[in-house]
Amino acid sequence: MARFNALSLLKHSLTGHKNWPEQWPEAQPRAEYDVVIVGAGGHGLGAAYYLAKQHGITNVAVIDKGWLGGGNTGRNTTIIRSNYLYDESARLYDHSVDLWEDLSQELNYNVMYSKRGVLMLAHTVHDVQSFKRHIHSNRLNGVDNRWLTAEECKEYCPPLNISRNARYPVVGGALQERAGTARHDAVAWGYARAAAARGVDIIQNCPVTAIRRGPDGRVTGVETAKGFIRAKKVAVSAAGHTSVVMETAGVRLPLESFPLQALVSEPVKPIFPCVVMSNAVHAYISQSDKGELVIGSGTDQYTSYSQRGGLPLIEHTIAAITEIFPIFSRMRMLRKWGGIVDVTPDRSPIIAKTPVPGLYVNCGWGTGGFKATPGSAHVFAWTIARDEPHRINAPFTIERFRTGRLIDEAAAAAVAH
Amino acid sequence: MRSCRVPGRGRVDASRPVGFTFDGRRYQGAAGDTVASALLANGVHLMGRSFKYHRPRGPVSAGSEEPNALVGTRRGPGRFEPNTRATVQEIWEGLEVTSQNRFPSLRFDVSAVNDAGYMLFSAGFYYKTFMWPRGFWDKVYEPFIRRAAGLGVSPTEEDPDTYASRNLHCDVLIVGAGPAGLAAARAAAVEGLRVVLVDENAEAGGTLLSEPQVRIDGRPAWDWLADELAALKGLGVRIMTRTTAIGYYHQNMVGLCEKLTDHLAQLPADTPRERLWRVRARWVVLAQGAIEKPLVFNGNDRPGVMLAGAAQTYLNRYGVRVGDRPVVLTSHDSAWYAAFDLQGAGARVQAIVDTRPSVREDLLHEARALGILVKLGHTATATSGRLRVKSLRVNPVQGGQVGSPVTIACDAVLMSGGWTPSLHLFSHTQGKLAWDEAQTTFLPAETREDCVIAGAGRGLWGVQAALEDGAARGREVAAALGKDSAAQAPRVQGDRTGTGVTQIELPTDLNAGRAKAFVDYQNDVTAKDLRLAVREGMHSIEHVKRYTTNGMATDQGKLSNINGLNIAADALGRPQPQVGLTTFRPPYTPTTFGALANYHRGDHFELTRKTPIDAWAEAQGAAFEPVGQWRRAWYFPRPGEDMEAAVRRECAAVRSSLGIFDASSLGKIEVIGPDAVTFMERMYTNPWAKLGVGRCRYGLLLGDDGFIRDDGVIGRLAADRFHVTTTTGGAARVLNMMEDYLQTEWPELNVWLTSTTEQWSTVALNGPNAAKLLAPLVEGVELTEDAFPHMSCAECTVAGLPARLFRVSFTGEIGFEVNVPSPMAMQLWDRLWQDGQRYGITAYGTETMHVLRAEKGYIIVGQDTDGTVTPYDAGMGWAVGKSKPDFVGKRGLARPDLVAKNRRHLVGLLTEDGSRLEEGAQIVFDPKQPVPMTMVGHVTSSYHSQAVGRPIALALVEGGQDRMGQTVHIPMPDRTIAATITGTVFVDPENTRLKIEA
Amino acid sequence: MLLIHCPYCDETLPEVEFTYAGQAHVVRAADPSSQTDAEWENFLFIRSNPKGPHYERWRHLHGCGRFFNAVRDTVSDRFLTTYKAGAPRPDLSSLQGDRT
Amino acid sequence: MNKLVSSFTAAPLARGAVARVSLAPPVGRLVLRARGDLAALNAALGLTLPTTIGQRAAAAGLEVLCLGPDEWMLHLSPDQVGAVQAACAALMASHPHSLVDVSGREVTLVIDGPRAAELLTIGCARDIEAIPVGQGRRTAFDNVTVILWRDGSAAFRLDVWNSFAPHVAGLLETGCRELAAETA
Repeated sequence: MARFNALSLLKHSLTGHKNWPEQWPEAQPRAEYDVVIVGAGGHGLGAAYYLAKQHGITNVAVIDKGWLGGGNTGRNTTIIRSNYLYDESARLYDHSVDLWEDLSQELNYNVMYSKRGVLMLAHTVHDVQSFKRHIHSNRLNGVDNRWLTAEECKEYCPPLNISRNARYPVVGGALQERAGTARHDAVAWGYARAAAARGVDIIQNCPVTAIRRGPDGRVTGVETAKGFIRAKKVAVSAAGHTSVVMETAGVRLPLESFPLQALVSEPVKPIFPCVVMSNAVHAYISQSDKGELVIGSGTDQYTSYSQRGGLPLIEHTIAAITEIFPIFSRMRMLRKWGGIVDVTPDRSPIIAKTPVPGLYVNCGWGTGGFKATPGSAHVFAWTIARDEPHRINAPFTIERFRTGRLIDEAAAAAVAH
Repeated sequence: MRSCRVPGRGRVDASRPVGFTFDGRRYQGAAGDTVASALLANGVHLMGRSFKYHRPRGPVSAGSEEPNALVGTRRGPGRFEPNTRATVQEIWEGLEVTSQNRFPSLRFDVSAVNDAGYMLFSAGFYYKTFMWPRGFWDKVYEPFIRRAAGLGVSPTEEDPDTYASRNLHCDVLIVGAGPAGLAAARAAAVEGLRVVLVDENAEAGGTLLSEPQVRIDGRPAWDWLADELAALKGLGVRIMTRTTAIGYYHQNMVGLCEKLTDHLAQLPADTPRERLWRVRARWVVLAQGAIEKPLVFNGNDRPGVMLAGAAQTYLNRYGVRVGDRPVVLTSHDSAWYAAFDLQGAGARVQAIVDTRPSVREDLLHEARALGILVKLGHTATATSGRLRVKSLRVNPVQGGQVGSPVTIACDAVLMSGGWTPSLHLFSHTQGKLAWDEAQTTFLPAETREDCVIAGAGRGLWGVQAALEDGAARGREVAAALGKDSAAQAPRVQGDRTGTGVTQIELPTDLNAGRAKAFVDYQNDVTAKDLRLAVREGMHSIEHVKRYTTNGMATDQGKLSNINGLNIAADALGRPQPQVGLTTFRPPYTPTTFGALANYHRGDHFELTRKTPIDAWAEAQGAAFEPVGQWRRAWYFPRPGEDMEAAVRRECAAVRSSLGIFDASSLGKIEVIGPDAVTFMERMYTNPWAKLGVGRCRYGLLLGDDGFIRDDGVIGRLAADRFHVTTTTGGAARVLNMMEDYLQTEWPELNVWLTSTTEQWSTVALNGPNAAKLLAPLVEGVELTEDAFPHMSCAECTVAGLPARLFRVSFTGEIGFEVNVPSPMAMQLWDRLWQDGQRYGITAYGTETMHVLRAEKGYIIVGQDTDGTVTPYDAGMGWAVGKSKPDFVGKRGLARPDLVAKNRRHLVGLLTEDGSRLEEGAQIVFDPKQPVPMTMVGHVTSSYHSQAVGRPIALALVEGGQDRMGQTVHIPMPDRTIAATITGTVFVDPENTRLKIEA
Repeated sequence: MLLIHCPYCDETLPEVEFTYAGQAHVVRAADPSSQTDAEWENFLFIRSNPKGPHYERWRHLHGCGRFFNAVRDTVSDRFLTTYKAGAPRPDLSSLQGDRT
Repeated sequence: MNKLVSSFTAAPLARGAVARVSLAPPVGRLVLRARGDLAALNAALGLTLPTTIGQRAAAAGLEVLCLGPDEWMLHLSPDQVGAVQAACAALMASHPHSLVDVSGREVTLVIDGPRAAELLTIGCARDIEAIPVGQGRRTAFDNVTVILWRDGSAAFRLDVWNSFAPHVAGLLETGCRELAAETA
């Protein structure tokens, strides 16, 4: 792998950049692999990378129906944080943040992990109770997350409106300073380049039509647009499309796929220093290194694979943003797009073995998958390689939905009175 | 200042001068000018700087596709917006315009040094560096990159303008009021069809505004246009200008953004700045025309280099000559007419340089007649001029060989690489595109929506063709809507159709690797960058786009996508259809947040529900808290009191005498029917069959997963009638859940549900004197322990008002809830308030209510439970009708993990040092363990208890119910607090205080 | 924003009047207590989540208030049909995408 | 804005040249739910309950709108409420149904003027023009459930729950000013 650094950049600039090698070759499928990973997003490519690097398994193919990184990896709002309530979640996401810290060096690819801090706004007494619960839990788990008063919030994020007579006045916030953002495409490209350098085949534009099983029930390989590919193990990491792929192996999952929308504004000079999230008004926002305000919207109410959301949802999101940040009213939305997110009943992912020998699944990330990319990929690779879960993903089983041992981050934020 | 205005040309009103400023300097334009046309009329081409290299730029277009001429516009305080297209913004007296992305000035910008580092800042360079030393990224590199980011500056003040929205239903929506759109409107405007015609420009007419030479039905184009617009209005067609179709959504919903005031010198009262329209059309006609393609050659971005069609528009529509000595550089016939028009307007066209070896004879003939030098089979290889183009370097091309150059001095280069249909809205429908090899462009094919494309939008060139196709499409949709239309297109003379060839980068004799041949002007993406991306393995057009940012600028790729595709396809050695276009994303042009939020700002942002008592509480100086959509009185501070003092006083008053509380926001559901009992039995955990009429009971509602969803007191008013109450935040959810089970699972049940949440307002009286106050006011019930014991309910009158009276207590004191029709609530409240004075009646809010109920160990769903708590966890196994065959949640409760040992139970906590715990604080058994600690629960409620004389807390603790008296630890940042596990009832466990003394 | 035909009102109306209510024909057993944990998990959580025609429930919340069933293509979001609660599950092969 | 709830007299809320919004005087309101044979209820009410959603019927002082397959909204003079309740109560055993007094639950806004229908489009997504005169619909106005009665081509009534009324009225008021400015 040709190293990336300032010197090589300079050298190549002298030769008109004519001699840069391909970052990953356009691979054609071989007849058989030790592991076939379905889905070339950050999670799938990352799993391939860690299989090769940490488990010595290099006879690996990552297969995608489209172009690599074209799913939620390339469509999310790039928020990275780990201040989750339950121990299981906090460990998983914090493991991820640990890996984010050195990912650029690890991959020799600048993924621009930006520790600009994530501020979650509290608007009600109930928010305060819930956020304090998070903060105390995080502290005892060694996860940084601290309480800010409304004034401190304003200081940390000057565009914020903390007027007391707002519909949802800001009464405080929970700040994780180690949290932030990263350059989403670079994550997929960096993992792809590093995995390919270790012998992994990345096969794009090759839909997987079915997972095949032998008479003993064990997986034997995958049917694809480019023919049958034998595989000792198959790992599915296909986000919104997971249900469809797993169904072909006879595995039905507690998943529903919803359209999620996000948008960016026209680029402006730096005005927004951090990431702000508000659950009460359903909005989250940051500013990209290019200068665009990156804004996450919600999911439409119905399941869909259309990647096409409705206008009312965008109206609601923008109304929420201008309510909290009135100065942005005259900014303009430049581009809006949709993704497909797979959601579990407890809003926590599944990273596990399946009832089918040799078949593994990593899904159910809902709107939160990007932040977990390195950590999830790392423990998923472990699970595939050793046919047993890493202690960090051990709780994220499929069985929990039968026993009732949910990791219910959503319910933990339940409201009533 | 020299004027480039051409007398007698254009549609601007030279007799009405308009003054505005650009970077502080005053300029004069004419009514009807855009910022760009007015500045060009003043000889100013330099209007902006590019994103990455800060190269000087002038307008390359005359419309909304403009990537270069982006400016800041201001109208006094609060009314500033960045990145406004100078080519679209109309001028008005006093408009302040500023240039962007430069320091210290537009003419001299220090960041232009980036341009020198051009070879270094290749596509994706930042992915390859800024990684060492490790620590530098956060401290040095990223701050540097971020500072360089952005174009204009963000607004920093609140926006004083208002925005609006409307829904509009029509039979036919036509997007684009050029010849095709006008003809489609005329054909569709038959009796009974609602037709809407929208155009983003200030006036309808489209290309006709730039082609006055055309004659339609024997009349000058502009005369015909005026009459046609009048005729369409006469036919009831709704014509909306300054209105952009921003997005095409499901089932023919099209979003429009109408600009109402940005072009006005004076802002009219009560008029929103912009209005968002949600249009639902039965059929949509897209007549958006085509966009001219720039030519990609070294130095194609200098101020003065612009599209030939734009130059024509500036001349014919705005009466502006963009250059005195222009050169035309083209691969398409259409640019020749630009040369002819400018020559006719007093310019001396230096040459027409065409990449094609031969062109139509009539063009050559006219060029000769006008004395214009023609160079066929030539390429352009460079330009000169820092702030304005000074010369164009051209070379002959023969058999692929680039010959020796000649340099042509000029003050403008008018280029044309041909035309490409505007496919954006069609793409929003997820419609399929078809590659047209002959025109080397994508054309719209099928779409699922009820949508047709007319005119240049599907590759038909010329006014005649547009009118004919428009008429045909109009007839087509009319027929689809069951109407006959006989409309025929008018005849056109002086039409200027033409053909051309598509070029990738123009061939050059210079080092192509160093060429600054721009494809995406704003983002400074060059052909070289695109080829580098492909070379590095970016083989999907989406990868190329993301790696180079081609097409991601504020023009949404209108000028760059098709050129980018052609170059990427060439680099990949694949035909374009195999490479494919990147997806066009809404909106068509950038749309203000204000318009998208429209009414939902300030007071209209989100409604706040208030009870009939709210105004009284406000007058009393109450503090409020939002609960769901409601706002509730939180506490009633007296002068000098903080929250804690007020709550202590309120608590004491209730326990010692009498408190009054507004419980109106509690959800209420009337359950009526012969099967009412059966329904209640199935819905709630509790048994209901034996509940007598006139009695009430605490009800617990689970989900089918076995976890607590809601609770409330339920009264039986008759054998077949229940008065159900829910939590404030849960009311709508619970009614929906009940309807769901009733309609879907138990349709056979003869029972109906009606929300009475707002029919009844609820006033709660609590305290030793509650009965004393109420008794004299009640008719129909005797408020004695025997006649109306705790947990009784009755319909009666209170203070002469029809009422439903409940004897319930959420405080542990004698308690009543009086429900009266909402309009009478204030009347009741006033009466109780007056009569209560003798008992020192005290109004209390939700905080005091929370304290008093915590002292009795009553839970608040959502605070002491969180969606993972079962009735047994909450210590309310007594509320579960175990003998019932089924109820919602019964099976869920039996799942392995819900019956497991050591679940977290709700218990009481008393701190050993008497300090008050923080709600949300985490609990451990072993305080000495290292982080990460094993947490065994958390504090759900914690208050100072006046009655107990010390702080009390409720908490969920692992196996808590089996650990009574044991000590747990609450590690806080500064210290660890020890607490003893107790029962949840802190006050009057025997409930003696509930009794009314005879 | 979708257009939805309410089989009770017999009108085709904007989505804002409706709320989505999940997969249709997920039957709650007459006697839940007889269900295994796996069966109950299936009822509570397991969903078909198909790419293509989807049997689903909607409620005309801001209208007649009725829950009803629909078949919608989750790729195009276009409704193939809607039908009253309790009506039999329509046969896919018989469905044409309606243009409303 | 409690006056909306507790005020017992009609009051103008917003007046524009082309559209007006005012508060209607209080009225008796009953929600009737019933299935099957409606003959007995028809007799008790003195009218025939329309069975098509959106259809209305009226008889002496009584006005009814069909909201759902088994649901009707009755408007009547407040002093009639008791009598109607009594008449129906007598049928409960033989013809099970549900009759609930919601007179105090909501208020009615009257919207009229030449551009009344257009005013409603600021909050109603459905096609107002498609509602025939003399009919009614339950629908949403800016996500608030409302009952819309169309009494004339340019005359409407809007029933709104008390606590939502200020929001709806506030928006309509803004809309009135907008339309006035447009027409001026």
